[in-house]
Amino acid sequence: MRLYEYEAKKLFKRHGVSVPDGVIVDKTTIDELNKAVFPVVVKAQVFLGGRGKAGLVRTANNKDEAIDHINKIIGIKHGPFFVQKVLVERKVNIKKEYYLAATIDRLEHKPLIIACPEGGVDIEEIAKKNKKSILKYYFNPGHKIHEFTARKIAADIGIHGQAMDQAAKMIQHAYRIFIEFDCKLVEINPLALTDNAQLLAVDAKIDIDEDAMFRNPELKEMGIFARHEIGELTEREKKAKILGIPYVDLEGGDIGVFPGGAGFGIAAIDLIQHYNGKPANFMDSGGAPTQEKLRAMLGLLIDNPDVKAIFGARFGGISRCDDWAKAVVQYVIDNEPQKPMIMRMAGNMEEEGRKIFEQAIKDYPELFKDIKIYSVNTPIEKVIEETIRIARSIPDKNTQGDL
Amino acid sequence: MRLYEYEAKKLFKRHGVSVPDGVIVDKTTIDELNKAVFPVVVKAQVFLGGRGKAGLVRTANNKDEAIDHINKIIGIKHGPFFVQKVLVERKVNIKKEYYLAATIDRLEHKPLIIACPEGGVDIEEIAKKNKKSILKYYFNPGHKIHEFTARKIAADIGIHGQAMDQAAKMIQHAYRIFIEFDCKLVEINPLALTDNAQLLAVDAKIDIDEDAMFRNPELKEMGIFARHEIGELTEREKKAKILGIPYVDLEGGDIGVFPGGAGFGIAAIDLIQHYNGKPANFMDSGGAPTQEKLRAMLGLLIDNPDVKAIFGARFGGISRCDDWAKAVVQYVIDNEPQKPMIMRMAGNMEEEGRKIFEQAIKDYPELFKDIKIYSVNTPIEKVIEETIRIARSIPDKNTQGDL
Amino acid sequence: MSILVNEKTKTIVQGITGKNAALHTKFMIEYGTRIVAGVTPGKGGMEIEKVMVYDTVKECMDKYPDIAATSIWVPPRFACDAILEAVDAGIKTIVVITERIPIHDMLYARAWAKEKGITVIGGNTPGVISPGKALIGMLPTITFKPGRIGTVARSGAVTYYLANSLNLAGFGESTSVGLGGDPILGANFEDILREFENDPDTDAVVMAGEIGGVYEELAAPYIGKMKKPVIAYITGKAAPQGKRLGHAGAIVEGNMGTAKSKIEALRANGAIIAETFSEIPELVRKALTGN
Amino acid sequence: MSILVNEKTKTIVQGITGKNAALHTKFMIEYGTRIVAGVTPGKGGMEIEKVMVYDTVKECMDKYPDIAATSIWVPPRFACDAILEAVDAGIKTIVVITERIPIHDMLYARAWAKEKGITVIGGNTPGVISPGKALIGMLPTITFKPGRIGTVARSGAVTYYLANSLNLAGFGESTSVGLGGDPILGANFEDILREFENDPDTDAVVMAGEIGGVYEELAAPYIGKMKKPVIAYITGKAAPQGKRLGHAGAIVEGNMGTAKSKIEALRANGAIIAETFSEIPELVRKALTGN
Repeated sequence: MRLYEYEAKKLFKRHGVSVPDGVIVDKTTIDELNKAVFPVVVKAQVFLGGRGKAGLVRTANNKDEAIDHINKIIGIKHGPFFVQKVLVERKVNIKKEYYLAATIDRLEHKPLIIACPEGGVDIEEIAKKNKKSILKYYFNPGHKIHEFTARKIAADIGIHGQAMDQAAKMIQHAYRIFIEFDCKLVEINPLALTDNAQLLAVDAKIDIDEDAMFRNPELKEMGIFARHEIGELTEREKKAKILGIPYVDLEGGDIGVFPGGAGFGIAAIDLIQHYNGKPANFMDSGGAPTQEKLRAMLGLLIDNPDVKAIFGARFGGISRCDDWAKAVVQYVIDNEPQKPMIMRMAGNMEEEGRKIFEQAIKDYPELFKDIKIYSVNTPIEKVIEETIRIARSIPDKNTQGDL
Repeated sequence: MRLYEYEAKKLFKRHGVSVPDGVIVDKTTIDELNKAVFPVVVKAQVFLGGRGKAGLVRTANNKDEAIDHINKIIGIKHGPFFVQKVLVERKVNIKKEYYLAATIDRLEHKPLIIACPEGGVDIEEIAKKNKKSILKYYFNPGHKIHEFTARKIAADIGIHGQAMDQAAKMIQHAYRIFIEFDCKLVEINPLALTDNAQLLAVDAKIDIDEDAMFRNPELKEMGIFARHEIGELTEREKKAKILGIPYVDLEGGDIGVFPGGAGFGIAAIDLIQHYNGKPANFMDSGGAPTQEKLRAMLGLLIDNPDVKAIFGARFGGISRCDDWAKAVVQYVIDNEPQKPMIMRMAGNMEEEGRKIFEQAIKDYPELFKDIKIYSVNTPIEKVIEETIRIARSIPDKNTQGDL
Repeated sequence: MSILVNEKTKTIVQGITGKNAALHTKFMIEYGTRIVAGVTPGKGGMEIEKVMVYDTVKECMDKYPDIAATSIWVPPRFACDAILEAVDAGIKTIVVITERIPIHDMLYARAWAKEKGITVIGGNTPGVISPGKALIGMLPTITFKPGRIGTVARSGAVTYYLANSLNLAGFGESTSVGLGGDPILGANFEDILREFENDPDTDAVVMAGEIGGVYEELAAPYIGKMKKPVIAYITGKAAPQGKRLGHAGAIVEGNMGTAKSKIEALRANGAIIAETFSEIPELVRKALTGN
Repeated sequence: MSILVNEKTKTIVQGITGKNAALHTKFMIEYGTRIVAGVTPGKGGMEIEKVMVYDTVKECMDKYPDIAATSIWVPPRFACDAILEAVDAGIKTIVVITERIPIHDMLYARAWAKEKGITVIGGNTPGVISPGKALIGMLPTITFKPGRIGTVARSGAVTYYLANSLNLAGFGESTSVGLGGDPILGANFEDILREFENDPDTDAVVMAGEIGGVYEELAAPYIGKMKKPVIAYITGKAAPQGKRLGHAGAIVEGNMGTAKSKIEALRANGAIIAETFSEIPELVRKALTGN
């Protein structure tokens, strides 16, 4: 979970990493500016880079200028994000910029610190041009960072003299934050040496492992809760988020995808495209979805006017076919959906699930006339091809499913 | 540095190790008893064991009984200690007792946990009788204790069911206290399972590494400061303690020992005894004593009426002979001591030190007439034998020192 | 033979008193898995599906010193400790069903296991099955048939579809391994490919990877050295791309992680790339028969 | 030859800008020790006694890759880190002058060094001297004379008296080692005895121990295996006894730690026990000549 710059800096400040003095302002809290020391930099709080070029980082010499900037910046759309808050920070005079980050190397399965004598610029470009200037320091999981390691890093990127102790402490604190708050990334770029010999984290990026937030109650105290913020959400995505369902709308699709876990969800989209169909969404049921969740998932697809047909698949593992069948049947009885549903069911409790469908078809033949249920004996690709045909309104009358 | 039982329990309580409810009472704070829940156990706070047999642990059913006990217990001398405070604890009904400790194995150079299914009794006896019942769990320095290790220990000493989770947490917390407060020992004996299935540390012993107290400010917050408490101090030992000088009076001695570091201090006592002399004290100058400290050390010996002669030795290493000579000379000039001082000086800056003494003897021949300074060329044993002779008032007139 | 688990493997279930664990313990026993004990701290003495529950793994080992595998079903916050406990006890194969284990926990447990030469499968794995012999985990057993094709996949459902597809064409599996869906895994593709390469009862391997992570790319050089054919199926070609925060990830992992980069790395090292589940059996047949 | 340090050993001084360190750097250089660099974080670029100061040990190693020894003079709270830094840089011999290092710090640093096969002398050691060749530490050089007797002692002053006593009788030292006075030490008696046993220029070893700790007892079995004679001088026979708190210490260390237990263990393994400094040379002479 990504933090906003101002959230990351708040965490930094609480845990020993110095940042420029600043206040966070939105349309309702302009008065916070009274605490600012001018000149300031007004920075839009969005996850996307390129803020400078987009005019979302501006200098102000006094309160009036700052208000002017804020009024212009708030509400602007930057990539998929609307700017809602700005960080108003005391302007610092930078003498030298460095790059510092802690992250996880999934090749080595180790945390590492990345440091570079150059910062504030496009570090990926530097990495390509001069690989040697990008320094990496690996750590064993569970081991702390030693003071001497922090000093070594400081010396390696060219921080000496009075600033060395500051730098070493900052590196240690940043790595501790990375570990103690279960981060996937802590990035300071630039780490700036000011003209009065102070080291400050002028920009801050933190990405936290959501799965570990339970042990970091301090985040909640700071008002940082689990959330999704990959991009701007569509109305349907927002609804899915509230329901706790990972869901992404895919543009121009007409086949609603109602899969089991995330892995098959990804495969299903590929397969639909492979057969020249148009998937309308990505969705993940999670490990063992409740019947309520399954019905909510179906509802998202049925309610989508672009969806012409629904492709469903359940391979019963930890979540059982009979539970899945019950959920689907109940949804159909309750909501009388007017869309064709083409589904395949296999695995744990397949037999029991099949019986539930058979009973429902017997009891409500009208409601289930456009619903086809395939068994483990039909390859999934055949079911997908059938769904695509139906979505194109050319149903093959000979294909009636396996029930 | 040893903690009193009540101090150790306070630390336990703050860091997740359950102890019986209790209040600490001395003659001036009898009102604390109003907070006690009766029946209680009144326990004298002294470092020596055998409190039970000495009548220093008593049960009271009400406040009056408790006051009665307290009045009897406070002021009693137990071994070298006078009882000054009592811990008044709610009496618990014990179903089963265990032994638990964390300490350092200096053979293995590792911290370890020691646990035993029997506790509350003489654990050293158990260790002798049934070595197998004493269980040891070693840890790598710097590594934390894992939950499963704590559970394993609990299971190994026979704690199962509901109490297991409690026990595992207590073991983890106790080990964390051991590590985080730089302890040499954390001992819970007995660790008691009460009849209402609670696990409590009924007695508590903690020994802290004084050299690490700088990083445990919480101890200061709790009112626990660095101190000496090996036994009852003599007046002279108290004075030395205030002066910051490790000093122990040795009974019946007549030779004041004014050595360099602790290692030679120990050797000097052995040597004096070896030649049938009687050392009056042990003393340690520490690494590089100031001139003030050296003069204070000499003062302690001169002021001791039992001391007939002073044996001094300085082997200049990090502390230089000339500094030592200056301190001795200044002391003699300022205090005109009336006791013979027999000293040997060798090592760093010996030549410079010798000149200082030569000048002083020239300037103050009367003051220095009973002071003999030997050089590196005279074996230390000869100097000791000479001191013993002088202390016995049979000075060998032929021995005039090397100056 | 088979890899990791067979009909003789003595195994335990950590977290056996949980609802799912208890249910799948039943399924595993029915399938023939030799479950000799279960563990739930504080619940020692209970029985689940006639399996004795102990408080600690050590107590199980004291009773059955030849326990060679375990599966872990505890909630995510206890998973790291459960893995460490199994590693400490010296159990050779640890199958971690638990999903969404904190990343740093998994790095720590993984390093411990690696140091002691212990194989950890998962987290978030549906398990490991050697069809007709034994199952550790919650794979739907009816999907798998005994045979001579090894399969290894990251996603649970994809594992089922792979087997389903092979079986419909008359093939069966020596062992099917779910690597697991968590971002940090114990065993990766290379580890399992090595096992299959050395298993006399495996003729070919089907691996299924997906967008994200680097495990497919990491395995590619080893595939180049293998004697047995590897058919690879990589999903996520059409998936929406997440954006990285910051630059550190790019510095460490470069361009790895896309379906394209994976397919290219695998193909360059001799893996046969499949586009659908259905075509996999035919690719296997061709690889084995040479036409 | 000699052990640990000789006239060719390139060495550095950690904490060189401290008052004592600077003074003894001067003495060491005067004695012939090859001090090539010093370290004080944040003071890189300074010069102390014409020795260049660097911010980190790594920078020294970059400049002089064959640095083989260091001495540590930093305040106690920084000592652990300074040792770790030297270990990390791969310096083979680390002489820790700093005294009163927290026990847990020393356990940690010691474990690290041990793992990397690095020798740590101290903390609270006066140092190591190979007379006429080189000195690392603050031993008073005039006390030592070149010769063929190795000495090793826990106390600094006792080290001086040993040498003084040997020298007055015409002997000299191959190397004299102060183990250090802190409760947890890097090298112990056995480690140093092994070095002397393997040193062709050492004929006999004098070791001086004292009450407390277990290092003398731990060395006893090795003395039983040595070819060279060992003369042992143990002090503390008349020292006041401290009392232990609790029982854990007794469980771990049993009856070790008294002068008596040490003398008995050493004598039982063939060490020759001395009662005074003065008799040591005669015991050495007898041991070497056999009469």
